Amino acid sequence: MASSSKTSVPTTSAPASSATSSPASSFRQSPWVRWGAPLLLLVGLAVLPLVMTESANDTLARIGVFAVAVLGLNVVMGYTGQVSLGQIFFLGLGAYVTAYGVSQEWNIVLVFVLTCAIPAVAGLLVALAAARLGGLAIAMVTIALPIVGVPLAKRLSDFTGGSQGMSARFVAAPEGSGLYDDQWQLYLVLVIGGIVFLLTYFLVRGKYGRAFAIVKGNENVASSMGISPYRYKVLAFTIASLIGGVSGFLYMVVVQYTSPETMSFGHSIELLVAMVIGGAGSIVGSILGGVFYVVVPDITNAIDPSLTALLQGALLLAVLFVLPGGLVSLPRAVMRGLRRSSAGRGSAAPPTTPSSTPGSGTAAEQTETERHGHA
Amino acid sequence: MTLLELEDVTASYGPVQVLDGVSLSVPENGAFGILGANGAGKTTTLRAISGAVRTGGRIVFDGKDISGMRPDQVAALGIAHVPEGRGSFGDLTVRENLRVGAYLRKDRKGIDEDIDYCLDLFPNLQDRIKSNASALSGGEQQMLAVARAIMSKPRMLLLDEASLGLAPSTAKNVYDAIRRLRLESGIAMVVVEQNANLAFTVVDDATVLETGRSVLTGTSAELKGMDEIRRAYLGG
Amino acid sequence: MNRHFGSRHAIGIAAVSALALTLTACGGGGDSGRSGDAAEGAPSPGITDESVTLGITTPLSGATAGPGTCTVAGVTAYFGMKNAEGGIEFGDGKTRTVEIEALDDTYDPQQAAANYDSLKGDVFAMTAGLGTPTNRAWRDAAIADGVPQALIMTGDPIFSDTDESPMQLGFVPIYQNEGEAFGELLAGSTAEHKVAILSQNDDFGEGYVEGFKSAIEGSDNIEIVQELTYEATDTTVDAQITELASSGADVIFNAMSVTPLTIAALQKAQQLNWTPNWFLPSNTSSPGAILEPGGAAAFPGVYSVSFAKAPASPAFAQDEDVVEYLAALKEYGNYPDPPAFPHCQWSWMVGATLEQAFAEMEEPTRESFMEALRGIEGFEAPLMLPDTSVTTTEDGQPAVSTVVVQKYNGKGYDTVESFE
Amino acid sequence: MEKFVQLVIDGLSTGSVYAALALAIVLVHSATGLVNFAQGGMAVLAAYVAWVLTNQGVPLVLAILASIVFSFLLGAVLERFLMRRFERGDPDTAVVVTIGLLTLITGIAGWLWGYNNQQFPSLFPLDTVSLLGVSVSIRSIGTTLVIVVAMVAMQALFVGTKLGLALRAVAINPQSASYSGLPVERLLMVGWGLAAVLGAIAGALVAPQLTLTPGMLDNALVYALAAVILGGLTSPVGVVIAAWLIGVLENLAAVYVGFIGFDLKVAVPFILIFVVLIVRPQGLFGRKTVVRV
Repeated sequence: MASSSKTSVPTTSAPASSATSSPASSFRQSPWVRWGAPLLLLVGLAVLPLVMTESANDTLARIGVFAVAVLGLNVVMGYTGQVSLGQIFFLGLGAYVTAYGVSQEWNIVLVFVLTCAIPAVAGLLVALAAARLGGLAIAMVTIALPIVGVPLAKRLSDFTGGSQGMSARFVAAPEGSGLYDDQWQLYLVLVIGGIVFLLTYFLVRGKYGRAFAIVKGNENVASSMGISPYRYKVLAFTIASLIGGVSGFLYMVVVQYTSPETMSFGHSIELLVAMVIGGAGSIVGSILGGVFYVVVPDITNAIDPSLTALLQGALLLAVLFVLPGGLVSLPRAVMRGLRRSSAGRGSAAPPTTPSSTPGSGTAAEQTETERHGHA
Repeated sequence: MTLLELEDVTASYGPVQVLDGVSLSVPENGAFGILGANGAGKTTTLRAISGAVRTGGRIVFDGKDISGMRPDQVAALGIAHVPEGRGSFGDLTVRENLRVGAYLRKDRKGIDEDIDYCLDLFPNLQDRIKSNASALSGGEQQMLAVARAIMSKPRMLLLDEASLGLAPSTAKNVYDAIRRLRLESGIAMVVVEQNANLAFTVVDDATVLETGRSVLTGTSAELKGMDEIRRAYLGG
Repeated sequence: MNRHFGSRHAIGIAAVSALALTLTACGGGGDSGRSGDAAEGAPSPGITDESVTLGITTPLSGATAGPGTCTVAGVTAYFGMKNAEGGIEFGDGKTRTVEIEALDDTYDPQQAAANYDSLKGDVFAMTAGLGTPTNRAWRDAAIADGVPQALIMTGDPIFSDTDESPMQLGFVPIYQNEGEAFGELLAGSTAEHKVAILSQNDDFGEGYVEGFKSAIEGSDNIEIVQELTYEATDTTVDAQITELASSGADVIFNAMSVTPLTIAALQKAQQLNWTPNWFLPSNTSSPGAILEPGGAAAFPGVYSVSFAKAPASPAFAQDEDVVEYLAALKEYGNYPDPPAFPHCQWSWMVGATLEQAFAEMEEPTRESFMEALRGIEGFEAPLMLPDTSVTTTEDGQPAVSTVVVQKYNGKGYDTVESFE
Repeated sequence: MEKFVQLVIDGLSTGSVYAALALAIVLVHSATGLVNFAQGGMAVLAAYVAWVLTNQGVPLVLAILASIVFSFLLGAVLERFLMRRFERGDPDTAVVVTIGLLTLITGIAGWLWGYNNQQFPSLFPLDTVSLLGVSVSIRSIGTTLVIVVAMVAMQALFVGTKLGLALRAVAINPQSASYSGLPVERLLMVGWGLAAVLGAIAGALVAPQLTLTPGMLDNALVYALAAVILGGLTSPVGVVIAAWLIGVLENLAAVYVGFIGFDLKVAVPFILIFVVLIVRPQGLFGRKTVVRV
């Protein structure tokens, strides 16, 4: 990510100083655009479920579910730099809490609150212990969550329905709304997911976000600045778990069934892949990650269902090979490509040492980031 | 006899131009200083010599154009680079670090002798010979980095900010050893320093870089006498 | 650090491109009508006068890809053969070809539900898919949409309960049936037996054990001395076998569905010089793929339950059914090797059973199909063993509920009536 | 008592399977600073190559040797043409690339050879010998011995040879290594190649027991990773001992600790990791790394 900071810092560092802004950014600063674009997006999202086909609505709703899950992972990993291989556990936990609450016919608002609270508390407890560790060690502790979670869910069959899982159909469109179920479900996902995204957006832009970034950059520096890496790691992990719980609620809204398979280790890895493919440490990247998580299996199925693993692996490698920064870096990569091809000027002298900086463009910029031994 | 010659060297990271035509020359057994503020292009100049960044212009070492070579090829010609931040191999012991420095050599006996020489030059390392490099203090790591470079029996040493982050007395120790090394071995040097006072204890000539170009070049004595140098780099 | 939010329009672009991606991805589905707007008597989706399309969602990659691939191969081979002969005659007098649309769900319930959603508009019925959670994930939706979920490969009893699952029918015996069959055989033995149980920690293992226990209830000659489980994701069951061996049991009831673990269990017991009578479920008792490499001949008796002829068994090498089946599997099923999983045979029988239902179906509607499907009695599908048949009229039972107990004879199986 | 000893022996034998894979992961980590999730997939591919050759009538030992050569080339090629692009970037991205590689390799194996379980001939007979009153198969003993030899060889490579030292230096700080004249790119290729060789040996050792399928080592991967972390990432001896410890403790916990049982025994290695790392963050046998600002 070292490369991105160079190119985009100017636009972010001084958003307020319109005096010096370029025409493009003043266009963005204009109130019509400032408020119009999000409004347009909002209206678009509000209308979309009404005009799309059922299966498109359904796909979009599933993208929403996993975008939220990836967003949670991003909070702890993309923004705070703590490798978590256990995010799917919190999705599964949230789904089970929802399914159990619905089966007990609790008030749905209470169920939702519990779906946030229980995973958050579970995440907090894990983090209190795990955040003392760093690097790969924290990865191994979090890997244990899905690995142990699956047999645990089977053992606690009184609450979880064992390996046969639990169904919960609680989100039929309300009478008189005139909506189909798929439309209603998509609205629920858009509203709840939208709120989570908005809150996370403010979180990572604010002082907590800055603290997360410093902890990610260098824990020693953080300590010297009076930022406790431990506290912020615990906080990030807890928030990630809470968001994971919400994604579990949305999972039940959309899939309406959960079983131990839901939280299997493989899915946790897939979430990690989705996060990196979308773009680590990025809100938009989380959405793109959700898209990747949901759409790629559908695409590979459409191409040849007997070759899905091969195609998915190839696709993943191809995307990262072209865009090591994830899908979110596509516009930047395109801009760079345009700039390079249009400006064939000799400012940068012809590359005379191609071999020392393999892989051209991005690698050249990344030579600045040296790897140090794992600390 | 000129050992190293840079002619109008340019370099850039992505769209950002970092070196904008740097020229300098270092004679055999000479020591040359590069001064300048943060971001002036000092480190990049050394990286350009080592082949760690793409460059334009010409870099000639011992009569041979080395621009376009890989860092390991440059090292094999006898240029040892002590990078900024010391570049120690944290998980290797001090002795292993020194052996990595001697990677290109085949003379076992000579290597052992040179290890002894390094330990004599930096007595602090003697006690830590079996410790991991990451367990050393900043000053000791700096000494180790210089020692590692010596181990390749270079003809030229590129020294990048050897005083950075060190207590003044430690920094002085490091530079004393470097001066001694220069006197005893005659290795040519290019020394990058923000602390010009320290640099002037070692170098004969120096240049001042600003935004990627040389703005002033002269002997140590000349430069030391200039007011603006004194104000900007000598703390007076 | 806020660099990612630098440009507002980036968010917009991303959102739009995300939507575009989605829409193109879903575009293939066409205008899937919302559930429940089909008029009475009009043809259901997925059926024309010339052809009918069936959907399958099953694991085609991942840990269960082996049996999953088989569930597609068998039925595809069956209808491939029939289509080549001109198609199948339906109860409404028309002759149709049968197309299969199979999707990979990697044994992920969420993906299975998604696959169902993308198929339901195009297919006439769903069939043959493997897995309990993956079939349960869209069971409710199938009921709500009125899409048949017919002859699926799970022994979960819920799919055979007409009240709970009006649009569903399981194909293979419910796990309880298989466990019960062996329990009855053992209970009929004249000798005293100590039984050790090793079962998979899920509904598969539990169902087997439940059926077995209910059959031996009240039998004085049977004592269960120890009961252990393993996880389908385990790499070994050595420790379980070691512990069970020390229990001194002379019979092991081994409800196991993982091929390599079954082989390893057989081998480990021999290494410990523990040679009990061994019971194995129908899906892990292949003579060629499991018993031979496991060295099963060392045991006094290896028993299994079955309703399908094992193609690898020499006894059936010249059998007409088997020869036809293996040839079709190769030609139409994209499955060149003799399969190591019985699911290929079962899926072939699913094809034959569907053909029966199609022949009785008077209208090209899903309702008519479900009615026909539930009216099959005593149908001896190809590859079925004597004394077993497909009967769909019995509530609470899957299409195949009769199994015979068999004993390994060193090469293949013999049907047995009593435990010796 | 006999049961106890038998459980310990069983655990050692299972641990050896984890150790085989773990050693390859440690090798590539020591040589490139990267945890390679595709290590198991590459080992499976090597095993398939050997299996195809034996089916053509090639003697088993020759087939395995051929698969080892194949693996070395595969590892080197993957490093050169795939991983190199990611080696200086974000390490998370590089790890995800190895995950993608695992998916791709598994898919290729499934496409070429299907998902049938294939019998892989064993180097060692399945006969048992009696040891301390319990029975041990010669296959287990053979596997364990090969693992120990591989472990010793690896330790010797890293500590005693110039190549090993160079591999480690490159992993820790490639920039600095190149300033010292180390041919970084060639060394990275060699590191990947050697790790793949170790993987190929692991594959050939465990394939007879696990039976050959495209996903043969997927379940072992998590245990191997646990052993790698527990053993301390840098120490071949450490990870092998950790792998054995995991195998043995899992068995004992399942049998003798009532509430754990066989379903939750998988939690044992992770609890172990957790406790150990709290006390010794560098793992059981890893070298201590002190970070100073």
